[in-house]
Amino acid sequence: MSFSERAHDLLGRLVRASAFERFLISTSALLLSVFIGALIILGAGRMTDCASAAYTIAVPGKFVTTTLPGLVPGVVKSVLPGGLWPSQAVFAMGFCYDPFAVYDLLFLGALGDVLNNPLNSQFATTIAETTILMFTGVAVAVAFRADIFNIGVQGQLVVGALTTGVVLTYVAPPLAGLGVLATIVLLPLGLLLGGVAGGAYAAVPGALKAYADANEVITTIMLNFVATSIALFLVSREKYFKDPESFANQTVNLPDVALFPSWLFRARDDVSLLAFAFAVVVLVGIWYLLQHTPFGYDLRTSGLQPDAAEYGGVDADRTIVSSMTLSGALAGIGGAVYVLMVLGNFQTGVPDYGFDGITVSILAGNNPLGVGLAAFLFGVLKSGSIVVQVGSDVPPTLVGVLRGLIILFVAMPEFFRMIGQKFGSFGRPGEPVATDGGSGGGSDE
Amino acid sequence: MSNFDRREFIKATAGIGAVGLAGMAGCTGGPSDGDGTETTTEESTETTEDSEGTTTAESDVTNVGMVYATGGLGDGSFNDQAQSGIQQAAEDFNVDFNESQPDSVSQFSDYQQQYAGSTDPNYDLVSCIGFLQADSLTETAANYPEQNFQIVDSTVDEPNVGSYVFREHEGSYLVGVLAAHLTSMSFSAGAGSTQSDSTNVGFVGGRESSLIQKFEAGFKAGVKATNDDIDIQTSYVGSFNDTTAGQEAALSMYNSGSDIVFHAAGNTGTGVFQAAQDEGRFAIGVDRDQSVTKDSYANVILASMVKRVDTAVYNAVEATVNGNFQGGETTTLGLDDDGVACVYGQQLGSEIPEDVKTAVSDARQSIMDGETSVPQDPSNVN
Amino acid sequence: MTQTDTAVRLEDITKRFPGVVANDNVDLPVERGSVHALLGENGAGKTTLMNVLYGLYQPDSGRIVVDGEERDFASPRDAIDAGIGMIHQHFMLVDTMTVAENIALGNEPRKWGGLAVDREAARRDVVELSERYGFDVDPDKTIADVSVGVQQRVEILKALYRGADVLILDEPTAVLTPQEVEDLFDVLDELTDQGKTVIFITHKLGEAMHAADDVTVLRDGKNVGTVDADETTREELAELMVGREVVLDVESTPPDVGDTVLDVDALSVLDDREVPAVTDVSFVVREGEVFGVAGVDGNGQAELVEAVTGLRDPEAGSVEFDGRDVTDAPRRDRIDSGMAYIPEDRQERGLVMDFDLVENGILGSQHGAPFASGGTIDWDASRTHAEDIVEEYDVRPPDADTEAVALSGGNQQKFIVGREFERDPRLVVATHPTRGVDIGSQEFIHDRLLELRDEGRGVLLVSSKLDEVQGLSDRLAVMHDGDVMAVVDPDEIDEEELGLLMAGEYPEGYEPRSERDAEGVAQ
Amino acid sequence: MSDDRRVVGTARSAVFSTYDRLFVGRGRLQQAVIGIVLLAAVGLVAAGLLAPQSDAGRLFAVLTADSTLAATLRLSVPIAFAALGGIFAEKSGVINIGLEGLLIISAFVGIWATDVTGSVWYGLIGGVLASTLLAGLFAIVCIEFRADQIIAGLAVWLIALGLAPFLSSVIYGSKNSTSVDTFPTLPDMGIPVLSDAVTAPMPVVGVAPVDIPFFGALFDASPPVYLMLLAVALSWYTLHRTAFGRWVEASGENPKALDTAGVNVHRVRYAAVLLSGVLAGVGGAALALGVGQFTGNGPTMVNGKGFIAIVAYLFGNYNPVGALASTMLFAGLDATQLTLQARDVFQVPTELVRTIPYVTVIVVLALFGRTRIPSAGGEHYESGEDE
Repeated sequence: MSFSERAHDLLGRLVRASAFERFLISTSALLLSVFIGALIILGAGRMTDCASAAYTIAVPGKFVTTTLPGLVPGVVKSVLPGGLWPSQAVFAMGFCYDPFAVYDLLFLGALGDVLNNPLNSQFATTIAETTILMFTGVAVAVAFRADIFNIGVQGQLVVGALTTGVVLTYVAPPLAGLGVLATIVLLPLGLLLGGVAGGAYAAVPGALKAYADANEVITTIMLNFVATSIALFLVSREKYFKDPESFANQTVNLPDVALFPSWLFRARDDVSLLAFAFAVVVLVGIWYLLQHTPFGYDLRTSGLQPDAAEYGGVDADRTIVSSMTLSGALAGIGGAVYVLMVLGNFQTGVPDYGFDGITVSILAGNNPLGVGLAAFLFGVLKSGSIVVQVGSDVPPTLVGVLRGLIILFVAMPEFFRMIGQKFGSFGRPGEPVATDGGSGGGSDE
Repeated sequence: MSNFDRREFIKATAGIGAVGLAGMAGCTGGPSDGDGTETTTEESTETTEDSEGTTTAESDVTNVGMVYATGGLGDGSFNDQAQSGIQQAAEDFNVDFNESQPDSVSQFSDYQQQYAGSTDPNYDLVSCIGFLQADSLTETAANYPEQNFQIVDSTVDEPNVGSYVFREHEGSYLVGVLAAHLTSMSFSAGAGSTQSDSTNVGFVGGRESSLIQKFEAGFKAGVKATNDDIDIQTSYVGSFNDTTAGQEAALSMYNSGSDIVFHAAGNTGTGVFQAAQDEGRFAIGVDRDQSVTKDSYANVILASMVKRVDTAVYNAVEATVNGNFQGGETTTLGLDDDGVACVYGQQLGSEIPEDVKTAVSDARQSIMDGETSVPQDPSNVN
Repeated sequence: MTQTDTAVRLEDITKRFPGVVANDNVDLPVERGSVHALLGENGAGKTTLMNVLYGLYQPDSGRIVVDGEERDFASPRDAIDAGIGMIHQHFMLVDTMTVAENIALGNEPRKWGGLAVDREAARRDVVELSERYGFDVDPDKTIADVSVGVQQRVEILKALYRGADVLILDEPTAVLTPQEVEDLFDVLDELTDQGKTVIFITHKLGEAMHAADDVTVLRDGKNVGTVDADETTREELAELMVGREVVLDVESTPPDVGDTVLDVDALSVLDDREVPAVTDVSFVVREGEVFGVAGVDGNGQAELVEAVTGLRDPEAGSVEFDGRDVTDAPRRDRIDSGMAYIPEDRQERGLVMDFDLVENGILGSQHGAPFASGGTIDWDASRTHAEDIVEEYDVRPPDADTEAVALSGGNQQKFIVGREFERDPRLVVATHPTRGVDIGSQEFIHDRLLELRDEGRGVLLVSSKLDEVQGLSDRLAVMHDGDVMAVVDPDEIDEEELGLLMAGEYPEGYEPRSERDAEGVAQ
Repeated sequence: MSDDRRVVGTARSAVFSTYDRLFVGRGRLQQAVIGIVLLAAVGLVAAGLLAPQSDAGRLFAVLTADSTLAATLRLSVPIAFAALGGIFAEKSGVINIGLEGLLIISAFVGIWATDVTGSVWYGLIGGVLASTLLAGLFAIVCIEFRADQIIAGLAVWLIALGLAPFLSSVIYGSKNSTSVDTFPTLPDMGIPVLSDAVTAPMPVVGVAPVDIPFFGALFDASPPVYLMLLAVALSWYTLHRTAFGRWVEASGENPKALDTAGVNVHRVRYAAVLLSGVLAGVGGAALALGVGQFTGNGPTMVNGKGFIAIVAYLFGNYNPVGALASTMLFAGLDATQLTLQARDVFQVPTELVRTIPYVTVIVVLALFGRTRIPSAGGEHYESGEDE
């Protein structure tokens, strides 16, 4: 066996390893989306007007027209004598937006000057976004693994955040004088409140699915609208929980002792390494739960093959309700973190962390550990979009387009396999990334 | 920086069908320094510095960062009004500005810090539009004591923040008076008309909040002060952005007898105008003279409760340019300094009977004289 | 014999799938107006060959000659145009549509310039066709509401409606009662009388000999011989099929019966459509015996087993396991108290296809000792367990990290059998334990079942293979239409009597079950 | 005499069959709910007639106002079109959860094309083209590249949710577009004869069609409303009476049956998904052209209507007429909610009133939600070769 054959074989085997394959697909999807995003930026750059081009495509390019003759004038002359060498572009088109500059702002801008100052505020924003997306991402992933499509993570996050924000308003002030001790009591309490509320709110569609056959996609979408309305109702009226001092629909600010300590970062950056570390621990914990406990086994089995789960003594209905509850609890904890790390109170107009969580989970192949990476990517995108808006004229909604494209490509692994097969014969004709985290069926004959 | 003219481009490219690359080849947009010229080729290594180059070159330019409210530009009212303020300032002074439109409340502090922390260019003023920014600004301003901020519609008690608030209820009172008079008579102008037998007006709010309730309270008070028998219908559609809901809410009011609907709902108000046109009734705009900004509805817009956010922005920028920006102060703009006003519609204004206009200006005088006190909370209107 | 007497001729057909040669240079001449049986074991390549003839697959090499003309079928449409029709094993019918709509599907008569289906014309054509061939079908019934036998006729009508001269039937008798099978063969005769040609795929020797004029035997993708049905013998065909002489009977010693393990009393069960599938069935299974249940598929056996194993709530009656009433107990309770279950559908129920064998090895045991303790699964113990099963039950490839989906059907089944037998069960419920399994594995599984019986475990065996249930069982219940017709001694009853019982009729000398004690004929 | 008896007999059997449909074969909880709803309806009518000033009476007045029907019809347009599109796609076996995205993209392009061409009709066509293109992309991804339909549908939604505001920002400088013309209503369209006919008093009764109580709204609507009614009828006809409709059904229930019958399943599915793009495109463009502006902030102006459409056709059991009925139920709740608020009928907080349609969906789904999706829905189908 030659070296190249052996290498090919190794590569083929690696590709067959499904986690690695998922990673490859996710990476390819990301790159392809970035490429198409660049085309969109260029296209948009032709649809708008500007004084001078930010980016120019020229044929032949500058390397041929200017750089090369400068470097090796003799060679150029000997190849094409008599001024036939193109000294200027035959075709050139200018664009108002430069995709490279945009991506530079988007991806590197999100990190800020991280090498010199890892605690810079833009990187802090990235970490904060990542932290919350880790919770919503893993919330979606847990449900997905049980073959439940929890689109209601957004609503569960809102309910969790609302509960934490409101209840702590009453519990925290009396304890404010206790300093660190108060934090030790209040932080876990806040997270618990968020988890319980989010879990309870998710248990409703779970129970409806288990016992009334109601499609969870629809019920959770509806409950998202309901959660937003209820939150608005409760915090827009002073007789309930509105902060009477503010025009905004929000609860009163919580005392600092109830919030995540900022530690290394500055308080104004609204980020906490403690919260980030907590999110990492939760991801690992959920991974352990899924892979190493009977509950996780039941959940994965009923996600992959409900009939087999039933055969294996799993109570299908109860598993649906408990996985939904767990999923909602994670979302609710994410909401609590949003309140306790970012806002410091509850305010209406919660960003779409829940929907981003769906994207994160799908990109991560519904793997809790992969959620960490995917959440970081989306944290970068969300934080970077702010840099893009401030630093360029390209509308930051571009990030929304990228998000959609990434999901689209992740959904079609067959496309990458077909490309892969053009360059090599490895890869098994696999199944698409499925909502249940991938399922297959072998045929017997 | 802002030498774009997208609207012109749209008109110029009428008929070009495809979006994106397919249409690119045929586009006449793109950089105005030409396609395929030698100079472009030479510059091709340059990146974004091109567009921002001017800022570093001229040192006396004043840089302003605009952080708009979540409704975004294009609402034809609040944010656009703020934008026209900065645009006017840019015309009058050597001012360069950059704009951002946050999607959610939690992004405010990110944008504020982006501008405050920026060194290239170094922003002389960060203008924060909308009361929702107050909380994050309180924190940001304390962390960037060297940076000057402006907040519109709220008060932030920091030495480097200039606060600008309005007495919206007073202006709303005036349009209430106007509406009450017109619904009580048979009046017809432009595309709309009122019936004297129905004395009924409406108010469409955006999202429920104390600020919007100031509009509602003032409007109701103005109506009731004029004629206690008039019915007032009130609807909040829950969004500053839901034009369809605005349209349906207003249609439902018109259909149950309302002659005039006043909106304080940002972009949602577009739907109110559309409804007025559909039903041949009237509407009253908000924040800007909407018979200008939404000129296709000029034939139903009686007046607008103008809130001079542009003045607030302009003044703050002017003060910054002149080096006398006063932080830590709250400027309240009311009727007296035309901070809020009832501005008659471009098309319909001339047709409004003089006695009605007199009643409105009397009411204005009475408020300014302190004879009339306008409530700020709708529940205080009897 | 002139060329035109051959309706269809397949020449040198080769069809490969990744890793498998499904058809290897197969020749198949079919005489016009004859019934030609294509005989072979599962996986011999019969269905693939017919799919090639029907244009569903394109052969890698070889020629298809229809009516003396070489044809190239890119799709079923081409085959249909050449007068070939196929009736698949799983009916290609749309349950929600009517008989007439199904028959006309893809060839709908149009009216109003093609803007509408001429439903009257379609209906008329169907009535006319079914009268011509003596079929009794109601064109307006929805497919979901008609019996399997009628559905098969609809399939045949569908092919005829498309002008088929050559009809291919894939395992047409698998879902039919013996009486329906007879009716089907009459239909085939009627068809050939009217000049049609029939090819039917089967793995049943008897049917091939009984119904066909010629029999072609496939083995491992090769044509191993075409014989005249009248001149061959069962033994010759069996040897062709399997490649060696086969002992068709299972040796079993008399049972040594102990206490009652399972007591099913007056059990009634509804199916998925909430229609009674099992009505008032009672029987007991005792230690040390194999209690068999025979019957044509779909006569309530599946629902009965699901009710016994706790996968389906019974409508009435009770199930007692090991002296305990478990009628309403959850499935997990039964697993924990020693009821092993080899399910009918191994790929849906028996295994999680995306799990490896380590994970599959603890399916059903994941909640308690020895594999789960303290809320954590002991993956080391699970791995040892899976490796033991793999070794003991000869699962190939012998690698516990293989995903179930990558195993062949036989190896999947062996793994399930191993897992369930290693539970140390009080009772084994086995449904079609050898379906789709190669002959070697079949013998292995049969031996293991009997071993368990001899160790004093109870066995409830459900199978539609008559030789299997008859050979293994110590007592045999025959089910028809949700009812146990009789409990018989399998050694005393002959195949014809069994067939009648399965068809719902009592042969002479047998009386309705109610007059015979369920346990009465045990020994 | 015998005629009378026949009438009585017919009436009686109608009553019994209605009773059977409502109550027979349902659980006790469902029966109770249906009973309560019926009683409430009767009580409402009684209150409306006997005590018009009570809250219930005023609610009755709101429900029977022709503005309520008019609003219901208008609000139904985008949902009903998307639902019709969803029916075709899902019946063919491709679950199109991306309807929301199709509405968004067509809403934006509808406005843009109107702005560029100056005609709402070209705008409508532009919106339809955009939506069909996006649906085509979805079809390729699902059918050619075997993508998981749910995830691909989600991607369609997210792409449109990003792309439409992006394009609006590029073209109009903000996520909200400029204002353009809107569709006129039938009486204002100046169609010869027809426009006059609906406003002129009818001969015998002496009332103009537009002035008929409640139903007058039917004659005073804008073209999309009539298009919607037409599309529902045509969709029903296509699904149940044409060969294509039969193929769509077979493709979703048993694609193999269709394949073996010689019809190309992929082609049927492509056609069905593209059709869903066309229909949703009309809905999205009509939505935006109803107000003359595209609003791109947050969830955009479409704001979940695509998802409600899915609920609507599931309720309607994949029947276009049923889908229209459930669409009008939701739209009606929405319309009533706005009117109740404006007229201050019940003192329920507005935020909570707004949740009524959503809660209704959940309750109805919980009680009656067992819809049977096509057997092959969501499954990829590959003919012959690749199996």
